[in-house]
Amino acid sequence: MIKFEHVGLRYGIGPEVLSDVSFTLEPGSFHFLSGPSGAGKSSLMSLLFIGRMPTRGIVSMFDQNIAQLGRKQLTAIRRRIGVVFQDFRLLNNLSAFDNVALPLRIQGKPEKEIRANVHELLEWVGLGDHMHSLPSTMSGGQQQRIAIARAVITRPRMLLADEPTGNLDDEIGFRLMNLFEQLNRMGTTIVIATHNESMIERFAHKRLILDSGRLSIVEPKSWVRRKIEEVTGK
Amino acid sequence: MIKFEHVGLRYGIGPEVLSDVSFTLEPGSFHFLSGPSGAGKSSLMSLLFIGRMPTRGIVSMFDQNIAQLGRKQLTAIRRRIGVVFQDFRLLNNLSAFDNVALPLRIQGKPEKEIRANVHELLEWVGLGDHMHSLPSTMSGGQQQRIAIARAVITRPRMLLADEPTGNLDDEIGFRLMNLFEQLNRMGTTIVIATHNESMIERFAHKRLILDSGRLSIVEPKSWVRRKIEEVTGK
Amino acid sequence: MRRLFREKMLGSARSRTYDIPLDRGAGSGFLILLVLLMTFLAMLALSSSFVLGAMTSRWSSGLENKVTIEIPATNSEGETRSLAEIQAVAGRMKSLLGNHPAIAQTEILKSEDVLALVAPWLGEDLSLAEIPVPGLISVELIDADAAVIKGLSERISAIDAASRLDAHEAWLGDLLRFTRSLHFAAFLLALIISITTVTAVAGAVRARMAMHKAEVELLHLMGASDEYITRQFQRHSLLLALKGGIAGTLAAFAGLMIVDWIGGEMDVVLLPDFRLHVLQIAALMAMPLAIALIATLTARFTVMRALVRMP
Amino acid sequence: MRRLFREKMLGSARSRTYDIPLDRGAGSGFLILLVLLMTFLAMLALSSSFVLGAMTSRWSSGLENKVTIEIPATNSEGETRSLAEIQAVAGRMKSLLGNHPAIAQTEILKSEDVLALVAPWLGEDLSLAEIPVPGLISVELIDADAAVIKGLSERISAIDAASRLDAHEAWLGDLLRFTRSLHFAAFLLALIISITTVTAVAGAVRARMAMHKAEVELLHLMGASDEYITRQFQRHSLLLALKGGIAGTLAAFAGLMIVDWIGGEMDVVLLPDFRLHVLQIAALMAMPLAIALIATLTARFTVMRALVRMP
Ligand SMILES: Nc1ncnc2c1ncn2[C@@H]1O[C@H](COP(=O)(O)OP(=O)(O)OP(=O)(O)O)[C@@H](O)[C@H]1O
Ligand SMILES: Nc1ncnc2c1ncn2[C@@H]1O[C@H](COP(=O)(O)OP(=O)(O)OP(=O)(O)O)[C@@H](O)[C@H]1O
Ligand SMILES: [Mg+2]
Ligand SMILES: [Mg+2]
Repeated sequence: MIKFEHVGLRYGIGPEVLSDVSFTLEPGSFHFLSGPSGAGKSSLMSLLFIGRMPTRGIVSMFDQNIAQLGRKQLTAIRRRIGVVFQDFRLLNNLSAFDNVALPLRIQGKPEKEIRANVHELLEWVGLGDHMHSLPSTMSGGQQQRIAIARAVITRPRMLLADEPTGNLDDEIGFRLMNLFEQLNRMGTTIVIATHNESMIERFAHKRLILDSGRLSIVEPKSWVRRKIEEVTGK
Repeated sequence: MIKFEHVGLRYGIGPEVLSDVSFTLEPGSFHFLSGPSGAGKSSLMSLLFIGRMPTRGIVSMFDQNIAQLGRKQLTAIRRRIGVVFQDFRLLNNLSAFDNVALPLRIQGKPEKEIRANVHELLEWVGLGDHMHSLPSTMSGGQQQRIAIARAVITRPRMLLADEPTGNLDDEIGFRLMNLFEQLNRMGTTIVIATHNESMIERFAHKRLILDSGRLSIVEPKSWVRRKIEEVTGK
Repeated sequence: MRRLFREKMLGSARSRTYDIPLDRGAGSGFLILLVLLMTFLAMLALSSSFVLGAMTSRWSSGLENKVTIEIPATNSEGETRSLAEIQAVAGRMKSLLGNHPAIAQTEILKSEDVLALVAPWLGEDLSLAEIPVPGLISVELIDADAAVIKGLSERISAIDAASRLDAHEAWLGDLLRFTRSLHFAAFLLALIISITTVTAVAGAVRARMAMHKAEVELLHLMGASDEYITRQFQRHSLLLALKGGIAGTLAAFAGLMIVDWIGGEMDVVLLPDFRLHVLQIAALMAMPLAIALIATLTARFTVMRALVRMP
Repeated sequence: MRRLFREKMLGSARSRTYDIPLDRGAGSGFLILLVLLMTFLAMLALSSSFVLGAMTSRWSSGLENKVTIEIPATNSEGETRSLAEIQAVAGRMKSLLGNHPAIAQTEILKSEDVLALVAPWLGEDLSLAEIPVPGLISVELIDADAAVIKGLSERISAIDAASRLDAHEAWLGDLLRFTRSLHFAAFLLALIISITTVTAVAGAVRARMAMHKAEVELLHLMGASDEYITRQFQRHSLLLALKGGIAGTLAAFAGLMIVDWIGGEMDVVLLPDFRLHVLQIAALMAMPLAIALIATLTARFTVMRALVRMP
């Protein structure tokens, strides 16, 4: 469904941040994306949510080469993608409710449906009491949960989350991971960029590993075995 | 050195975010601050770096009741404190170098000294190649490292770090924790708010635990024992 | 109260037409203030220009197109003419010139009027018998250019060889140039202020839109269409500009009223000329609308330009 | 190049005087533009007011304080006086009035001048013999108020019972009121534009400082003193305002040159009056400095007000 072929990305005249990246994400798959800080995870994410165009190579989304699509079609594709940004990107002058409701409003959903759905989701992520607070009056973890709620409210066909649990304690972190798994079981393709090794260990999914702009794919089993070998080898 | 006596904090007319918090931080001590998201960790931090005044109770910093100090004296105290904010708070129109140099410039240090120190520190946190980049062109983890460098560049007498490794992989995370330990050994009092359990486990320090605005202090040993009991009890 | 009003105005689904309450952000107050001030200035300048225009045209119309035909008391052969003879020549001249295309109106001055005119210099106790009073015909031209004056002179000589056409004196020309340059200056000032207004408002809207670049990008990434995004910002700018524009218009009218009142108190001639044309009032009222339009279009193009850079 | 210049200007330790390069942020361009435009407008309005003032005062000084003393050709007993007699009376009158405190200057008009004055009405071929020409003395007063005129009239009657003082006609008074109200209107417009300029610049600076609230707080938390923080923002605003102000001044001078040139081309009387006083030029030059001062103070107080709210 999502296919990268020899994709490269550079910012301005800088060096290639991603080089020769090729992979395929099957519909309904679940991948972790990891790698050291500055490896290019967020950059790869920005290609996936069509925030940038690659400087070389071919990116196909939902079986269409995005370079050949018009603005209208790209907009339609973006609506099927939910994104949790690393820096949240909440609208500071909108309440938690309005932030989460925004994607639905953009898609022109009826207000009644919006109200019910947003309420339910905010309750679920533990922000029922903060429905009408502004992001600036909320804690880091609360803001992150709003960002997650906003990304999943539309039940997207693909969910991209960049470090979605960096500001959350393990309990609520796992709870949200369970939400992602649930969405995944209902057919959503999921890519989560994270440094949280315990998270990656707990949920055995395929792993995309970026290092110095190069991508390798590691199956969960083989990776666990490697860990075991690592530990026993010492 | 730092003493909180029955401290309470509320925002505007909201409920008390911190209530009846009392504790003492000895000079050269090292504490983790943990608790669920929204428990009040960042709020407690803001009292520690005198970003707010408590709504009740007494806060003493470096053996002085801050409520009785003038603006000049508060400024002098703030210069002895380094802070890593949860949301970084980098100046977007300053380069990495200038961001880190800012506290030294505010304190009127000679430019030569600034240059040498900032260069060294940025190299050490792995940003030698990004000295003159703007924060907006850097990855989440790189920004976080700038924030950390800025907090420690003045060799503060107290270091407050709010979720300082949320966007960093374990390797660089542990490296920075070692930096903090080193500072601590040289006499800096350190408080680190974090959700990262593996970090807390690895570095056995006292733990301040916030829950629903109430603080409890847990010794590292007894906490480890509790963990063991928890595991064995199941 | 305000919220209620808004909900009523926009229906309960307020968010359907206006998602991002940009107006809650900082800086919108300043934009309104700026539009207010600039509208105020532009309207004041424009109405000053109108008033000055009316004043100068009143002055010049009283002077500019008037010439005098003089029928001397002695004819071309040097013989003294009687009063009756002079009046006869005057009557003939009036009737012959009556349908000349360049002439709007002619009027034969009575001898008493002529004496009154010269009284300041010759004293008031002159009698008609004492001096040979020439015949004077006051002529109002439609457009007093040199060619017309020349043609008319010839025509007059043909009717009566001794008669002469008197265009006005140098100081009158001076006065006319003065009023004309005044009118020109007022117009120029109004023009410059209007241009400044447009530039300032457009600049402010652009600066404001630049502040919202991140929001534009976010909406774009969420799958909002370009039209959807621009509409929001456009609408926002329109509302701000209308608020400022209407307030500025009210302030300008209040200002003009005060000037009018002060003028009346100070016994200056502003008052009698302070009646604007319907057309001029329409031009004044069009000003805030034009400003609102410019604000809207600037918002649209600024946001559009930001959007087309995004894939 | 620019960086080099700055480093030279501020020394190598540029950062010691100016840490936060606020000028790299968005919106400073707009602030400069706004200051430019407003300076331009205010200077234009002010110099228009000066020019109009000069023009009107030239006009009124040429008319306002002039009266005429008429010495009729017949004396108070009704006897006709000879030319020599009239001139004798005139000479006496001039010498007796010469040191009157209200009189600036007196001048006896020659008979030929008097005839030239009445020529438009009576024709040019009058001879001195034909009419009894009265004596006329043109008097320039220092300040022509009603009391002075009355006193002067009495004094003249005492010297020669038949002589009369002639103040000017109604239309002259009209013209004077016109020029005066013009001057007043120009001054008022300049005042309003200046106030608008100040408000707009102060508003823009405040809006800009509001954008930097987070930076102010950060510096405060890092232990920067209030003076240190305000100095940065103050300096920043000062530089922006100076840039805009100087550019606006240059633009205004260029604009005035163009108007001057157009005026010359169009043969209007703007040119001869387009010489400003040294004092007026000083006032114009003070304008951008005043604007810069206001921008600086606004920045200072806005930042200070934000700071005192922080513990
Ligand atoms: N400026 C503010 N105004 C009003 N309420 C606030 C403000 N800042 C924080 N709060 C509230 O205070 C509570 C504690 O917030 P705080 O940021 O201290 O939590 P935290 O422990 O740091 O959480 P996290 O781990 O998610 O960062 C939250 O419920 C939050 O909504
Ligand atoms: N807008 C940009 N302009 C220029 N360079 C950029 C930009 N964004 C990122 N980079 C550079 O690209 C590299 C990869 O950044 P990216 O944000 O993708 O890393 P990351 O893997 O997400 O790191 P982290 O785990 O720290 O978030 C970094 O070296 C960064 O400096
Ligand atoms: Mg990243
Ligand atoms: Mg926090």
